[in-house]
Amino acid sequence: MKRVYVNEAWCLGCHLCEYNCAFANSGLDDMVLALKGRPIYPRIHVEEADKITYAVSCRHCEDPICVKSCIAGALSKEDGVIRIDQEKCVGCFTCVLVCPYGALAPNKDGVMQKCELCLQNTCGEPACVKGCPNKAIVYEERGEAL
Amino acid sequence: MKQYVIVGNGVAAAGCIEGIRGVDPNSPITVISEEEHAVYCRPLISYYLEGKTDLDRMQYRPQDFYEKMKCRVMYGRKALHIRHDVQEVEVDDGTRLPYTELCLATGSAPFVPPFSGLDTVAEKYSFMTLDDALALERGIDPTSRVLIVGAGLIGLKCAEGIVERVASVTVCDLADRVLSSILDAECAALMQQHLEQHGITFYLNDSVDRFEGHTAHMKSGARVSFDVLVLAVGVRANTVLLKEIGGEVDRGIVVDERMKTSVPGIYAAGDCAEGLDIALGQKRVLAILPNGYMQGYTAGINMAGGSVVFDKAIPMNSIGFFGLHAMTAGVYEGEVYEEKTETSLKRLFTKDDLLKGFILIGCDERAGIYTSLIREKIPLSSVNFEILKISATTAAFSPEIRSKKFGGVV
Amino acid sequence: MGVEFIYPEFEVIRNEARCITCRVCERQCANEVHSFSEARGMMISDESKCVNCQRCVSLCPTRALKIVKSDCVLRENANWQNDTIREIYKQASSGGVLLSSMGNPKPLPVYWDKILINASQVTNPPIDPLREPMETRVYLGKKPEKIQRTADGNLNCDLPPQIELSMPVMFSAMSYGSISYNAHASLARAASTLGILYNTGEGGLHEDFYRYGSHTIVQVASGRFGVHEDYLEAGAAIEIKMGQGAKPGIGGHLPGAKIVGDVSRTRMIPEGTDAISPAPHHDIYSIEDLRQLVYSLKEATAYQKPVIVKVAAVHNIAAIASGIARSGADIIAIDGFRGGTGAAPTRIRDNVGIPIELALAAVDQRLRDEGIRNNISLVVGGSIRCASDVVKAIALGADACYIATAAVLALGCHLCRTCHTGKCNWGIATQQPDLVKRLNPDIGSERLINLMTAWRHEIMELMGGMGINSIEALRGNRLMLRGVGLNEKELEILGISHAGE
Amino acid sequence: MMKEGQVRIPSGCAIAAVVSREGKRMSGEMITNAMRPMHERSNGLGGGFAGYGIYPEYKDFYALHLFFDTRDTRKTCEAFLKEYFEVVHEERIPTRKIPEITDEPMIWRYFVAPLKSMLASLQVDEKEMVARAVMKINTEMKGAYVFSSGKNIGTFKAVGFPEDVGVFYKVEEYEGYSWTAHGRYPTNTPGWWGGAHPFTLLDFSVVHNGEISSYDANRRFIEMFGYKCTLQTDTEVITYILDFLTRTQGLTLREAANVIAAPFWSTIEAEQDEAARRRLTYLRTVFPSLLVTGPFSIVLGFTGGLMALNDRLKLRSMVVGEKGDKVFISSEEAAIRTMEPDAEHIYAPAGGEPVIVKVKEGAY
Repeated sequence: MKRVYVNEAWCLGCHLCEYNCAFANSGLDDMVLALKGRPIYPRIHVEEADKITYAVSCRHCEDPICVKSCIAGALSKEDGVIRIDQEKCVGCFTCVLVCPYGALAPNKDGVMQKCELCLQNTCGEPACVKGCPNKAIVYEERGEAL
Repeated sequence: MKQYVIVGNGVAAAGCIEGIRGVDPNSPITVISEEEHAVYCRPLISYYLEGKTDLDRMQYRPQDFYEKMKCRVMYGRKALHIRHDVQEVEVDDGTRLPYTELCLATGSAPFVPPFSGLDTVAEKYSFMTLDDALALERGIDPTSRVLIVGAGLIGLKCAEGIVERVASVTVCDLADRVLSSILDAECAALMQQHLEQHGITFYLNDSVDRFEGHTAHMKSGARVSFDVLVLAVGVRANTVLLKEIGGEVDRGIVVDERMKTSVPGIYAAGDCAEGLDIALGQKRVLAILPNGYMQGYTAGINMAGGSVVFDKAIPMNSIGFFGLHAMTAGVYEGEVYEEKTETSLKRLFTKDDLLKGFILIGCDERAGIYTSLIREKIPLSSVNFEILKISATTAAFSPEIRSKKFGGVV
Repeated sequence: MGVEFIYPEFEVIRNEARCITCRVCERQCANEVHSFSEARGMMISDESKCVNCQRCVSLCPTRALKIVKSDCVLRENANWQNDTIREIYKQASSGGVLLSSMGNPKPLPVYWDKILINASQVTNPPIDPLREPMETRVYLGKKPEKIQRTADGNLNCDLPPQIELSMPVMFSAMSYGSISYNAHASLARAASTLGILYNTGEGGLHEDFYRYGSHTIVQVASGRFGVHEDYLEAGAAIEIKMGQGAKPGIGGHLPGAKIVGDVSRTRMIPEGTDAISPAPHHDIYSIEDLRQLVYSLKEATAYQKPVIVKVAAVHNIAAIASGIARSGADIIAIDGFRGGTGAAPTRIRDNVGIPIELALAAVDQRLRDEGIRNNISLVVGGSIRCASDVVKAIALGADACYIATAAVLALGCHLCRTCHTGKCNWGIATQQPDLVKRLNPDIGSERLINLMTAWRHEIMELMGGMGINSIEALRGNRLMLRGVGLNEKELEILGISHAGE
Repeated sequence: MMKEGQVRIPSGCAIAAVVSREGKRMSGEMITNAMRPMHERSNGLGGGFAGYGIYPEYKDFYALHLFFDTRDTRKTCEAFLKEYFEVVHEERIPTRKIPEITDEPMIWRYFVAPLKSMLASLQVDEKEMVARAVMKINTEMKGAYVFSSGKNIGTFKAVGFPEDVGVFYKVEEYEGYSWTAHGRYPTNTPGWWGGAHPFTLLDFSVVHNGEISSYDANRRFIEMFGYKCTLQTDTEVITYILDFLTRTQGLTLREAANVIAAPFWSTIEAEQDEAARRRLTYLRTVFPSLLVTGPFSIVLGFTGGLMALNDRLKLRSMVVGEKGDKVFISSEEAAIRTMEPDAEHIYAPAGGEPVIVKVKEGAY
């Protein structure tokens, strides 16, 4: 299955992926309108530590602990993609507590959101990948589960 | 062909069904469901009262779940006994269900202490099941003064769920603090303060001496007037089915890492089961949802002939009230790293080069990274703990671990 | 401020209506032009630091930025132009030699633009490269003067060492140190995929790139940095660098600050020491000394590697080339005065040397007049900008072209011409790890491959138009060229007729 | 307008040739007639013939055919010739006055042998000396032009249609074992007698139909070796290339063909025979500047045979046929049918595939 992978060596820490993600999932076709003057709630997050930067989004685990832990049955796995039904989510944060990648976070209304590989928006391919200026983020197949 | 019988229809049962079907797509599964509802998650009942969900959205699985899983569900039925010698379950409608593999996912039941004068209280409720919540909903109105006995997870979620719908909510508990099973005094105080700001009144370190109609006489001498009483003192695992046939039962039904009980062919999962808590290093009932599902799933796979172990159980809780989230995991022993602000608190407990537990209040970002340190028993010497203390980030892991986590498929 | 103040050359224009304060500009500017003002809740700029590299412009997701030339100018004066006056101010302030990077930007004649290419009409058919084979392969190296036969009468097919190129373009010398590891990786990978060669420059060959050796020219320059036996053996050819078009007659100077880590190890000099390449090779003070070095290198590599001698195009280039052709060298590389550099004194870059077009024409004709053109291959560089430049160069008589500026442009260079500061925001002319990583060789090599593939297509189109289906038939085919707006002397040197003749 | 030598002349053309493998001599009438059906391929600005074996009585002497503008030029040239050669016979070449051919120059032939003393002092062989003399006359002696210079071979050419040129020169009166013919369609010249084809050097004669795109690359290369491309025609440069490759470099005709119409690299790489692959690679690598591109079909005449060759894309027509001991080559099959209505095995050789016909050893 194709997943989003990030190569630390090429991540510039520019945070464009976060903005592209927030824009792609805004439902708007104007980035300025979507993002100007307000905090953003991206589904990808740039991890930064001493000289290291890389972006993290949902790994779409083979054995997704978030899905198994969701009290509302809002998280599910369809064709390998971990989806969230935001209507069902009650904002209990159990998924935040269990995800070992820190890939889930609430939106501005406290409802959980996560990377769904831009399958639910009009982007066509993951916006973080498309917009990464250094191809640090790629969308590709990397073989079987460990 | 196998014949599976699952007693109970909660999340552990759903996990069990999905586990079985992962291995065995066809053998019949029969579920005995005491409740008249398709599987839902009990913690949702407070969110229901709060209006954050509704009966439709509460469904844990899609409508066609049982159909797709080829399950027969006997709604409103209770399993009376296990005929172990003939491998049958005796149901209260007289049916005898033969099984080759049986899973007990019987959950727990509220424990009600023998308060004196309880029988004088007209409007009294438990808060375990959806039916309890629906009954409570019918019993309250905007003028109701509600007394909740028990300041644990259930009592407080109930308080949160109804506080906007009633005149007042008072919570009392014998313990000296809220959420005493998961929070220490300081953390509990922070949470209590937050709850009080949202209109909840507490009587702590105090308990009801006796009820008199609409009045609760507290041991401290205080009197609390109420219209509606909710009893949320505690729960007990439903273990009798196994106990009566001589299976090993402690606080719950004792299971191994494959969720097998001491009786061949019988498995147990969920709140009724007592498995290994790897944080504590002992068996105990971990009545939390993720464990319930994973135990059920593990049981299901093993019942169907697969082989998996579930050896990652740790206590963990994410509980939020009015937007303030408390997350806890593991055990609180060893050295403490602490960070505090007026509205947040972080405590990390480390011992023997491991993260043993944590309490996070109001600082929940990427908490799962801490949880994974406990679950995976990652030596702290292999990570940059100084960075981790400040924020939960995988950047603190070694390049090798990072590469494995993010380059491989997990 | 005061007399030393020079108004910034560029202005950063930020469209506030578009800026979403994502701070990409701030994070991407090594010159620290941009910053976020908490107090004002907006991005602000210090344009005095701006070099107009356009990194921020390119990465701004809402196109909120542009860099424009400042219109704060001195009174117009055709003689004392603004740049001239600024330079005087700078020197009056610093007392130093002015430094510049990349190629000569002055409006001197570009002869390529005054040469036009022929096409077939009626009497002979153009060839469609999409339908017919169109060959761009060339072999560089000395060709035997007379064929030999073995005792049984068969041809003796042994040849002196040759370089095979899939197309007549190579990446010319840029040292590891002057450009980054990732830039070298991009060039090496692209050259290998394309079937052409890149050139180490004088900074040695990083151990990681030995595996691209069959597509590498290893350079031996006056500083002899990084030269050892394995290095010479590693490449497909060895280039002796006598001069460089951007700075004929002077050596090089890579500041100690850039001699760090791998750069120091690859150059085989201690960290932090300045790498100074002398103006001359101190073992070559005349043509016969060059011959000795050519043969020393051939001896060292068992006569298996062609030796290239690279010189800057200077006034008597034809005579110099003739001397080189007789020195035993296999290939002459000539670098014209518009060639790029990582750093050169401005006055030298802008005033020394001659255009490559004239040098090439003169050298090719001279070697033919002497009957030795087939004894040596001719490679030219110094601002070959596009496929038609290549075609014109080949038709004037070159065997192949060297490109470097075009290659770094493909890698992202925006020609801000401040390589000498070492803070290249595009990750090319820098050794700062956070900047170097901005050039992902996956992208870099792909873009180089794209560029060369496009050029190759264009070369084939142009050849097809002329009815030529192999690059060999284009080489020295000056009849395919016509001049426009050139005087008799220029036409005579170029050996071409005027358009209409 | 400028004529050949002052400007590069591209042109289209008709070619024809015939050779007897048995060395049987044929009258020039047949080749003259062969050109008639290809009238449309010429435009009256040049035609010519080369016959091999036509001077049996002078076969050991170089037969120099010259055009002169004036009597003075002839005298000067003859003086020059006599400095270097023994002239055993000299005469006007017989012609017929016909209305189709006008403005003829003085047309002479000389049968000569290089003076031994000169050979010794110049340290060159006979052929080289003849070649140098030809180059010298053609480049330095204004108004004189050598248009045939081999042994036992004669070239006859003029401004006009080829069939008329044949009549003009009484070609039917000569008998040769091999003939080539050419009709010309130059595109930007007034036509000049010397510019007509065949183009010859020593016993090489070339008739060519095409316009090569590699011209200047070839010219500038070959001129490094003493050749002077005074006419600036394709035919001239191809003749010099063949002379250089075979006489100076010692390549066989087939090897020479592999240089000027080298196989594509892809073809070379697909070659199964390792030795052949090496040879072809070697030839392309060593003589890249002698690759001839653009359309051409040529017939090279030489003592004892013919070679026909098309450009490697076969951009010009050329067919080959045979009957008995005769082999026919022509731009069009019609020409072959004129020479031999029952010609057999007519085929169009592939681009770059040389057709080499040799006359039986000793029969010429």
